[in-house]
Amino acid sequence: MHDETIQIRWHGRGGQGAITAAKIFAQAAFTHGFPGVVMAPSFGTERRGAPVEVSLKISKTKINDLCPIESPDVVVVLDDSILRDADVTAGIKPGGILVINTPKGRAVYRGANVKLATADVTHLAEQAGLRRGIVNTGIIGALARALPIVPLAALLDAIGTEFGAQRAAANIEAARLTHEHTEME
Amino acid sequence: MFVFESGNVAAAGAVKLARAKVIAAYPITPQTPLTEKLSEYVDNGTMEAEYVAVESEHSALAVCIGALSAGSRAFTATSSHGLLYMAEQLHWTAGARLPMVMCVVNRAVGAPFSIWNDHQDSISQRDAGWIQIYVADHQEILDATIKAFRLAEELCIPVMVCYDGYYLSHTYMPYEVPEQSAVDAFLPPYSYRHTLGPDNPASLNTVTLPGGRLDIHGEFAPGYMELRHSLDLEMKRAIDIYTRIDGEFAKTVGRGGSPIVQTHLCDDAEYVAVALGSMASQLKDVADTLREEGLAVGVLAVSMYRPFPGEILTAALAGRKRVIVFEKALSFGQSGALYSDLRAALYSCDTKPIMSNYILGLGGRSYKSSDFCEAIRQSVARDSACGDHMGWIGLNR
Amino acid sequence: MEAKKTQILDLCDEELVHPGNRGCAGCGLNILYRIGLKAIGEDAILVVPPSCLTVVQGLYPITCSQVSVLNVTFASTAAAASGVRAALRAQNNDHTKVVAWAGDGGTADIGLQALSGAIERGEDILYICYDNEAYMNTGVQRSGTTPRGVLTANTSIGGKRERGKDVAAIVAAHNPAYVATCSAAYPLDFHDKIAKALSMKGFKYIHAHTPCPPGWQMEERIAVSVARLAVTTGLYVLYEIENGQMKLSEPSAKLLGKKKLPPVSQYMQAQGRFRALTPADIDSIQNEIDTKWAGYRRQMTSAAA
Amino acid sequence: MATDDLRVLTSDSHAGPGDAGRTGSWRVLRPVIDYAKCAPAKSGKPSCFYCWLYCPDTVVSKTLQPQIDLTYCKGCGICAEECPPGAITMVEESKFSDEDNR
Repeated sequence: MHDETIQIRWHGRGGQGAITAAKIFAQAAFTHGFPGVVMAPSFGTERRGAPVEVSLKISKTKINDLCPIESPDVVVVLDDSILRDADVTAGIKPGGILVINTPKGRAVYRGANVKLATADVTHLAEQAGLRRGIVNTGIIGALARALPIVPLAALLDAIGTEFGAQRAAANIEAARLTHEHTEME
Repeated sequence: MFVFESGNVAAAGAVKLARAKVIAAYPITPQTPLTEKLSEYVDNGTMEAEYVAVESEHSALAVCIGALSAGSRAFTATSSHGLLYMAEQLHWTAGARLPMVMCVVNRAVGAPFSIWNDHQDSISQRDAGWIQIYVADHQEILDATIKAFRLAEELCIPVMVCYDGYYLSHTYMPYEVPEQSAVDAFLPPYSYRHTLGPDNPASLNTVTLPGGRLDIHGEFAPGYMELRHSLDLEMKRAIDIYTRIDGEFAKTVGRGGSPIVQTHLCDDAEYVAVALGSMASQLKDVADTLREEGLAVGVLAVSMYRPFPGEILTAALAGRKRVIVFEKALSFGQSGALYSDLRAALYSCDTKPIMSNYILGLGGRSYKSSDFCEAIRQSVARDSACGDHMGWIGLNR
Repeated sequence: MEAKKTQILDLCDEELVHPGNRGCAGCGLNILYRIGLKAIGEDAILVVPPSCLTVVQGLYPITCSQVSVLNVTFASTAAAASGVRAALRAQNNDHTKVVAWAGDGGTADIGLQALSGAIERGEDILYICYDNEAYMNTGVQRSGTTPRGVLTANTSIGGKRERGKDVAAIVAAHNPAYVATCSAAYPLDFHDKIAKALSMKGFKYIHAHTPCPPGWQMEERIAVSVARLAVTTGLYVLYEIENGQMKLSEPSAKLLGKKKLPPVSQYMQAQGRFRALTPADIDSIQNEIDTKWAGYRRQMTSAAA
Repeated sequence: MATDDLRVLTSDSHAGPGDAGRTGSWRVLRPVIDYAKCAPAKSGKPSCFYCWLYCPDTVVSKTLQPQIDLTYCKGCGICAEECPPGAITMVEESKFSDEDNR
């Protein structure tokens, strides 16, 4: 039933990998106790650099409602510059979680009734050996910290599967590092 | 094996499993990821097929017409304007009795341009002589597309598998992919009675007289009208044949059940919501919610829209208090097409339900479950003396 | 090495077109179809859009054609032929020939998009356009290849105002394997060009000038001789293009040696459809022909030098 | 034929003569060959056969004395026009008696 569905809305920029990140999280959720998993990018065209949204719904039962998320439980922001362009917390449920990639810590967002989780994913991912600006795997670590519904190991496995032999290690490390360094409110 | 992929990839997977040999396609949103995926399968050798990158949808179906007539299983997919650009080819395919399977990724039709979902494209081609199947999720996309090849080839009638643009095409969800061996056991290699070639010299689709005519052996051959009559008769058999095919699919692949219409909480329902495609799936949640409020609501998904399963629908809906039809397409100046068809089917029953028709989602206009709840409550609350009615959901006025 | 030219006596005796079909008396297409099928043979699938050939083939359930024919919609000829080829390829059949056979309207106008696409893809098909210079099957309306000044049912007063399209040049601009022009007055040349085209892989195109007694407003019996005049006056040039090189075919190459070509007015005066042309119009057409041939002579001289 | 037997039928035409009927009836002028002038007939060797080559209607035989199948000949006269020795004349059909038409 839809009431028990966890709704996660992702905000990123075209080309940043929000879809891949959501997909990896969704796949791990599916294999770890959530038969109902539905993920969709915002309906319409995607343009490189322009803000994009991804809806991810996770449930213990089959999901029938495929409409885009309007009241998210969790909002994931891949890049704090999006805060200027989009009202990322629009419709967020009271007490909902806001996960942001930012070097500014909690100072990045001032709003009531939202639990904030921040990490400097950009920096941590670089530290893990990824090219600057690759944040989609790192942010998974932050989300896993803020919303511990899927074991971290499962997520790291899913990242490995997604990227294959050559690029897996740095991406897994980015998620692990971020998971460790995410600051929770 | 379960995979987590988009609806377009589910469709591509079905075509691969069905071992289509000729694929012709022209890009149009939101169909593109489907045919891109097929071109990838062909290029990387995981699928043994010819991929013809044509210069228009009209040509896409022309290539398939050529391929099917020359003895190879063919596939294309399109959306919206692409489907309408194919319009004459659609009729041609059906008239030629070619066992074509095509996915229609439903999208609104311009002008003005809209790349978003509604059902106007395929609904406007409901009279082209194709079987139309509307599916509600990725598993149904995959299963129906495989079954469609069997159906098309048994009946020599083309089949459109229609699924919602974005809601299904670009949405990811888990679905189970059958083993190739199971699909092979279910779907025999392609054969077509009229396959052209030096061994069977014939001229297909020649000008046909209004009346019949003697053939070269002095036997009476039918005219155009008999050929049309035959198409109509054969198409009506699709309901029974698809039900049988679904049973065989269940045996070999392990899934199936109700391929023509699907019901949810219908047994004791006083009010039944009817829809095509992914809306029907969403209505299950709506019915669950309204049941909690004490309203005896059920849902009926029309999976096979052409041929129209009038008898099955009449049996399912006669005697209900209300039937509420939700549609993403219009026959302008009339009502939703499904509504008119359903209303005509129910004309013959003694206890006719009162009917409501709600139009929503045109050009991708957003809707949510609460909109359906509200519409059903509104319909139920209407004085039955007022009779049938039509309304719009989400219209800004 | 030039292939040996087929003579009448060498032609296959077997007829692949039955008599008693619906072609008009004196139909130039019928000559081409009869001789063309001798070159194509029975191991072939023809693809035909609406045209006089649809009618010539016959009405269900009888056809004059003893080869397989797939009749398709007007705009889809080259695409449908591509589909037939794709199926044959999928079946590992590399012997059956795929031949699209369409009229000028079906090629130059409504079918041009599909034709262009098929050439660009390098489809292994032979496309034959029989050009009788108007929509004859629907009652003689102007087509893209109708020459300037021609009277048709929808250019019935002053004749067509615009020039005809040079479809062979449009096709040649795509760089296909083979392009040739032919005339119903030279069926053996047509036969040999088909045979040559079918020996090649890739896209081949043959454009055949085809007399139509009712459409050209002339007596049936002179159909071939009038078509021949189009060639002998230098108006319609027979050539082949391979690897980007154009080569005049024998009937036209013969004209290179002539100081002065026979007047084109002979050709025009034999037909009613040119009635609207003034002597000045004919002079200007004559000038164009003379300039064109002066060019050919220069090319040949410089090539020889 | 009952329509139930028409299942899976579309128009598949098969080859045979006379799709348009006995098209000889369209003829106003009849080709008559003077074998005294006709090259193969005269020489007794296969030659010429322009009439056979140019016939749009497959009604001329490629025989030493070319025969014209009057059942289907539409009488266009191209054979007469193209015959190099001028051996073929087009004669008005009304000149022939019913006897000749057998």
